[in-house]
Amino acid sequence: MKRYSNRLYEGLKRISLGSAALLVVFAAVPGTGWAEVPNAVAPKGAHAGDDVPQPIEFPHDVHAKINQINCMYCHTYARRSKVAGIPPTSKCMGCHTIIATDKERIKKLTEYWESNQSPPWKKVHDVPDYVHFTHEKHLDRFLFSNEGMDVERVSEVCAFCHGEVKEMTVAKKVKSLNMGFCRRCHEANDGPSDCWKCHK
Amino acid sequence: MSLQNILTNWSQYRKGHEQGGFHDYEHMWGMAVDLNKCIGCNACSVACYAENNLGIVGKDRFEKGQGMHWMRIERYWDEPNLAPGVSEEFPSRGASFLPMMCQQCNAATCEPVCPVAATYHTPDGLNAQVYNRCIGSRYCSNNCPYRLRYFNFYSYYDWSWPEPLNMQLNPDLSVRDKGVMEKCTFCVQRIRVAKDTARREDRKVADGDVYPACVQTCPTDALVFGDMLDPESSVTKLWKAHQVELGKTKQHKDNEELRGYRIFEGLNTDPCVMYLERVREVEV
Amino acid sequence: MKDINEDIKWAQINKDVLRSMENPRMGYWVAVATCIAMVGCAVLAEIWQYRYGMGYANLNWPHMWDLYIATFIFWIGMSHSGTLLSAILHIIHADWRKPIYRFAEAMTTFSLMTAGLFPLIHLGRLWNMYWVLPYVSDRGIWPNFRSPLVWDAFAIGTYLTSSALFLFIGMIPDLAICRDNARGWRKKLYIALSLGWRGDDRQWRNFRRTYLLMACFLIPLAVSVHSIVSSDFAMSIMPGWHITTFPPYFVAGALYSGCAAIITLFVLLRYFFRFEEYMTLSILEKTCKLTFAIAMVWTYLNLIEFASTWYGHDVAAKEVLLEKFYGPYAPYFWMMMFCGSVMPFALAFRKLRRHIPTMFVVSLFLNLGMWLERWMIVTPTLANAYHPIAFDTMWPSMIQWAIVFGSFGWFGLLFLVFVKVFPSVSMYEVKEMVYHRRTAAGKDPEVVLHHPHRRSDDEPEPSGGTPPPSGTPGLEGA
Amino acid sequence: MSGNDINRRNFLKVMGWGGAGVALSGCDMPTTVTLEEGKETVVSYIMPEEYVIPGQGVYFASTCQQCSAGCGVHGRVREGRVLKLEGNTESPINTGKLCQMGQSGVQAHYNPDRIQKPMLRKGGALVEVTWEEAAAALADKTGKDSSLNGGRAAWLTGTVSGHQSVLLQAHLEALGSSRHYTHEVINNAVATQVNQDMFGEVQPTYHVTKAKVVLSFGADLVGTSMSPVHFSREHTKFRSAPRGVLIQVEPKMTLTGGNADLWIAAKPGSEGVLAMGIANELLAKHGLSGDALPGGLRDSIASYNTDKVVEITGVAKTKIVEVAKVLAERSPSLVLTGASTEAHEHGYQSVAAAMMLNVILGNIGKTITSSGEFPFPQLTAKRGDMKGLLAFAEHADKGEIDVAFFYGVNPVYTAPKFLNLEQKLDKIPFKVVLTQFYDETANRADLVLPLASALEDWGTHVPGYLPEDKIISMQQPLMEKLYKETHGLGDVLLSLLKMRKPEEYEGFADYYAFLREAFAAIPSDHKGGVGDEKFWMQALQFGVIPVNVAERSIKPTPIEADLPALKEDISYPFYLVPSAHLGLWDGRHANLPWLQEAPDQISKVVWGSWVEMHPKTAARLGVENGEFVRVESMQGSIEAPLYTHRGIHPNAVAVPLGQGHEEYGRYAKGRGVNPLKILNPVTDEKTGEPALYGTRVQVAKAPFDEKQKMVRFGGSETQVGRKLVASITADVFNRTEGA
Repeated sequence: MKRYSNRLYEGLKRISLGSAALLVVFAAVPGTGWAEVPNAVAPKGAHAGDDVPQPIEFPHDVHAKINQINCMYCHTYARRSKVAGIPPTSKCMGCHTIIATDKERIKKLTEYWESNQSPPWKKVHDVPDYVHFTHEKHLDRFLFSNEGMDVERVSEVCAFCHGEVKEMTVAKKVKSLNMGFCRRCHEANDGPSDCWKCHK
Repeated sequence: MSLQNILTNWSQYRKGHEQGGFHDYEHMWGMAVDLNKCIGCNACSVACYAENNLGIVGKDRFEKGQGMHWMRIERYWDEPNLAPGVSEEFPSRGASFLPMMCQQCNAATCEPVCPVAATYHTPDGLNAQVYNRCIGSRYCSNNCPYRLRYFNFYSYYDWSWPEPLNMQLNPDLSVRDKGVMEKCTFCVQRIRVAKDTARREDRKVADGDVYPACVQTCPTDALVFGDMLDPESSVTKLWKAHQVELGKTKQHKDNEELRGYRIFEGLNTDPCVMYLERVREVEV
Repeated sequence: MKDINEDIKWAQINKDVLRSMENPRMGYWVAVATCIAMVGCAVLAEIWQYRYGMGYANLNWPHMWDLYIATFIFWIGMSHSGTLLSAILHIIHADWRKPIYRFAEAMTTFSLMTAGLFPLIHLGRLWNMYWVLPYVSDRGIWPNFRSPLVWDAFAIGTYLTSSALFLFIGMIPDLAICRDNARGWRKKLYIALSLGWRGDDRQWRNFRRTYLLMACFLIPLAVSVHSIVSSDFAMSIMPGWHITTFPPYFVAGALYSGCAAIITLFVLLRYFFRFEEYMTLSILEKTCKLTFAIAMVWTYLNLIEFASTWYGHDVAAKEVLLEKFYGPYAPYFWMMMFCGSVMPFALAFRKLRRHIPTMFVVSLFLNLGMWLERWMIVTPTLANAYHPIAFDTMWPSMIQWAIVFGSFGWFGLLFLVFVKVFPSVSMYEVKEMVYHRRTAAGKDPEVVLHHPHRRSDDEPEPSGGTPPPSGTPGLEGA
Repeated sequence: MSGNDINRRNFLKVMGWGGAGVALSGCDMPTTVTLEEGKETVVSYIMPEEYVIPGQGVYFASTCQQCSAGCGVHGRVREGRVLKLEGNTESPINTGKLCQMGQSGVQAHYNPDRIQKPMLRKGGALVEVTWEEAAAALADKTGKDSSLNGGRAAWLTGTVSGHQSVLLQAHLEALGSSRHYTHEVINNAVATQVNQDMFGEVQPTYHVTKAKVVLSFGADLVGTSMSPVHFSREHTKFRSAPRGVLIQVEPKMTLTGGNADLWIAAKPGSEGVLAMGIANELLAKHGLSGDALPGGLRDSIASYNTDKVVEITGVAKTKIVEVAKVLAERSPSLVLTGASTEAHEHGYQSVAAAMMLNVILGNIGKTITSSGEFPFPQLTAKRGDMKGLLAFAEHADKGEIDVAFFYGVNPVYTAPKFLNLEQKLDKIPFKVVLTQFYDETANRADLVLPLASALEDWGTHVPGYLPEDKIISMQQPLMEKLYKETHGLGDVLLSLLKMRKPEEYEGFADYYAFLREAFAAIPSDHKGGVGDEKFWMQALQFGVIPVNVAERSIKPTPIEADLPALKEDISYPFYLVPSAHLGLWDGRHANLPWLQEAPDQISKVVWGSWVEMHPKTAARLGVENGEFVRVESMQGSIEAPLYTHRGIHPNAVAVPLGQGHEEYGRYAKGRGVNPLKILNPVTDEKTGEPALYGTRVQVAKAPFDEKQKMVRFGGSETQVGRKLVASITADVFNRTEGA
């Protein structure tokens, strides 16, 4: 019902949208990955993250790029929960009791496995504690419920926020993941704008 | 909160008053509190502490009036409607207990006064408080006739949860630092989970899918919670049965003996919590 | 009775005023040190509060606001006097204002600078204070334009800018005089500030026009500022706050406290800077009369408020009123009524009006009364609002007192710096006044000009009813 | 000691995804924005369980151990941490609900003052030792090769039930001792004795919901009764239309009293007389039959004419008449008793008189039925009382005890001063205290064994009060142990048993193994036709095991009540009411900050002790709210701030239990006073149970003590005319909602 359309609101909306759009144009840094996910506008912006040394230098490139393993094969909770989860060691060992057991990194992993400890991974991508972010819903929107999108191409969706992890060994933060980043994407993709959707 | 939110909420508020009721809401979470059942045992209050990471302030600060009881049980000795009772030697009809949580007013007085719009109305009909937007002007609390907003006068995190008590903290909502206003949220973190689950299962949130911590633990079922837009929910039925409606400053009932009322209704805050009058047998 | 000695030489005026800016005596430094010490107390208190939380101010549930907001209104109120004297009286051609409006205007600016600190001090998260301002960010969030606190931010910001500008603009001709008599850093300062004032016709014409325009702009602004401040309360639904008459009540209170403060400072300046020639008893008397009139308006509005609460049958509001009358805060309430409504009758008596020590003491009481008024607006309502479970009596802690105390130091410090850096009596306007008085008395205005080297083509041409552009001659006079 | 690793369930290490991040929020202090990459560690699963999804809570069933009511709980577990407890909907005790004490179970678990290592007394001081050393000391003192004369070993415990109780009995048996003393301050020992004598069973089932009137002589049903949550559930049904009437007679308003339709303050100790008076009214005026009563009893009832009763009890005649009338008119009813009636010198008779009303009113078989024959008597609750402590103290004093084990009790705190327990404890050469917290008793122990919390331990429980549906309640660990060097009660008992009878118990690796075996041994007719494994899994899943009970009926044998006149004492004019506190209970929860900060339901006091007194009495003594008073008995005195309200008899002075700890952690220590300390050595004549409410005291103004001052919640005691709690009459309620 548009009977109560608010002129002031419309006007202000136009102005704010206009300025936001301008901002987006300015903020866009050419050269960052433009994933061509259907029905989606990839978020723009880049961030120069620190190199985070991990207990085991996990090669994402070998797994995701060379061996073409689906991201969700290991980060299996992403589709079911708010967190994507670090794969359990048992999952690693599923392959690595046979594959590449002579590699230094695998030996280290086996050591952890045998001593019944999990490697002390360091967190790379984090949002503040007052932010409620759920992987499940984002994957649903851009992947599972997204017409014309192939589940095999999940890494392109992941790349929205995590960058081209395929090209990295250990993950590095390449998107700012701050409120502006989130909100620009929400605006472009008709995400919710209600504060309590993301803040807790 | 964006400008859009401010303006849409404002127009919705106006709309609600012109048309009687709210049309664009996804849900309208509401409650009914049966004072006939409530025994004043305080379980709800402690459950709230457990669920919502409420800080323990300690004796001195409690004395100063800086306690953080989002859900509080008030106890009064008088019962104006039955008998004055003041001159009596004993309170022969017992005490009057009143659980007070945020009334989630539809025309919340706290919302328009916040300078940074940290408190606003959600499409769920909830009166939201965005902690990380709050700058601590405390105007909202001043303007709440129910006094249901609590301010973090200190960094409770520094001493309220000595290790390992901090391991009990609920990661589904933040631990508020000093300078932030907070209040009952109807356990929005639980509502969020219920909505996610319902969505995953491709259905609507059903009555009974979600309870705030106080409702879930209430030993006497005095608290009823649900979606007031769902005609089948128990809370809607209760409101209907007691002929209490949203968007009114005075209820007009066919049967004046029905127990439902809202506290400070006349102030036009339009609260989403209905109380049912306490009952006493006066023939003994 | 004369406002001013019309035989006073223009050169003498310059001399007297410029003298007041020189060679601070021991007493001055003691005053400065005292003020700094007071500010120091406040800073320490604020650091503590910032670091450990607002709880140390004894704020609580339900007393979320207390002295900070009360003192904020007090200072905002004080700022209205300058506008009253310089703008309103300017427009209505009450030229007795001329010797005293400068410091009143300075008072406006400085009390605003003090007042503006309080909403910030009282914030729980001071470091995010800029969120009340609308600015474009990619987070796409805006302040809540419905909130009176946001209006406050705009109103105070505008008022502070305008009144500072007004003060500055009005000072330009005098700054030129200072420039011509200064050496060292002062010279550089005045050169910069006097904006190349030469005192020629065009400059005077533009100056007058600007000044009048700003005066016209300031009057509604001042009224609106305090109306907006009053809406912090009037827009709420709390009993004792939600009152329709609050805007005029606040404006009257503001003018009242401003006038009282003018009397205080008048006496101090007159005494310490030996400005007896300019700040005459006659002017004091006029100020006192004005104050008395405003006091009566204020009293009337007070009574109206009580009556409307009493007969309005708003039970909660009535209870708050009774609580003010009889409750724990009653001594302060009655003290406010005494200071605000009974004390001003001292101003009704000519004898007392002309007795400077009495006026000094009375003005202090009036100020106290007005400060108490603000406290009695904020606190009793919070103590006895709707919900009885939250009834509570709260007394501010040392942290709050220290910050309130320190704010007086801060104001004093600003004022002390001002009187030594800028002329606290408007030289050119006093000259104008002398000129008019002489003309009116039928004396020759030329005599007081006393400038032997004046070139005839520079001579201002007084014509018709317009006052002569003055100022230029004074440059040479000192 | 065997390790009690979490069996069959591979918990994620404490902390993990989303778990570590409970740092400051809503809280971007300019200096504390902590979003740097690579600072926080995340722990991944080694072997995930299917049902565990990081970021989502999983619920496990267990049993609440905060009091002996045995409510079923669901623990919400996320990332390996238990975050919150909810009621277990499967449990007939609490049907999904919990009280505040139950909610605080997590604080007992995460309490910062838990003992993390065993402590052994060496050279006069307790020092931390390893379990090996502790076990060696135990074996040395209690093992089969030790010099211990087994018959001189004793256990002093709180209420115990289930398989822990079985193991405990086994341990005593292995020692050759029969010294199991049970001790609870909040008990109903006198009432159970009357039940036994009158109905032939200790605890019949009460059907509050079936009653139209409940006349309660001090039974704090919804507060500090045997099963607070259960009776709160019943209360709800009882109060739904058609609405039952609750009449409460007691000296000090309890939570139940606060909800009564009629609250009557009888002179403390005169409740029995009031019951007789009501009986007299019923028989004489309402024509009820007293045929079931023995003739002597009928005669003595007849001697209590209403005027006499008014004189003795101080209750207005109209009220006695009204109560009798409503009881006669609305049947069935239910008459119950609580501590304020039981714990007097002649408590037994008072209770007997009250229960006799049930016979007159024909409630037996209607609202009071037999609880049936519980098929596993060895699992039923061993109820504690004060008598047990008295016996223990006496035997210790006589030097009959060489080794004493303490579990679930804190006798040094709960023993009245007259008992002189500290000295008597010193006569026991070796005292072993099994506890989670360093309390007053641990302070005097020779060996302190740190227990795992209730949320880390295995167990089975049979609630002390069983409703119609009988159950055994399961307790299982909800998370990995916080401290490696703590052990569950069952494991400790097994270790002790292995020291005495290794041949029998060596086969059990731990208590879990014992429980599995015990479950396998349950006769199959109790297993609902499922196999052992499934039965076990069901028990874990639902948290309760339904038990079939053989039915029984009650044939009451009324007891003659011989009620002596109340003695007046001029120098000690007041009765001390050491009222139980729903929250701190008998003091065991004083170390839980949530419960300290939760206002008392009636007085609304937090974080301390207070004295309750009628305003009239206070005015007579010249003391005001908030001022300090000294409450003095023959045994000593305590000082606490005063709270006056009308919900107390003018002859009574109430001091709540729970505070006054000298040890017990940061939240409890040095806070308030313990009224148990000043009790007089008065006991119930028939049962020998100490009469907690029988102490006479005098009261005087005392100097103000800033540290112990009273802090209360709320600025007003009245609604000042606002419509906050509106009330209507039951009449209207039944009319509008009775359909």
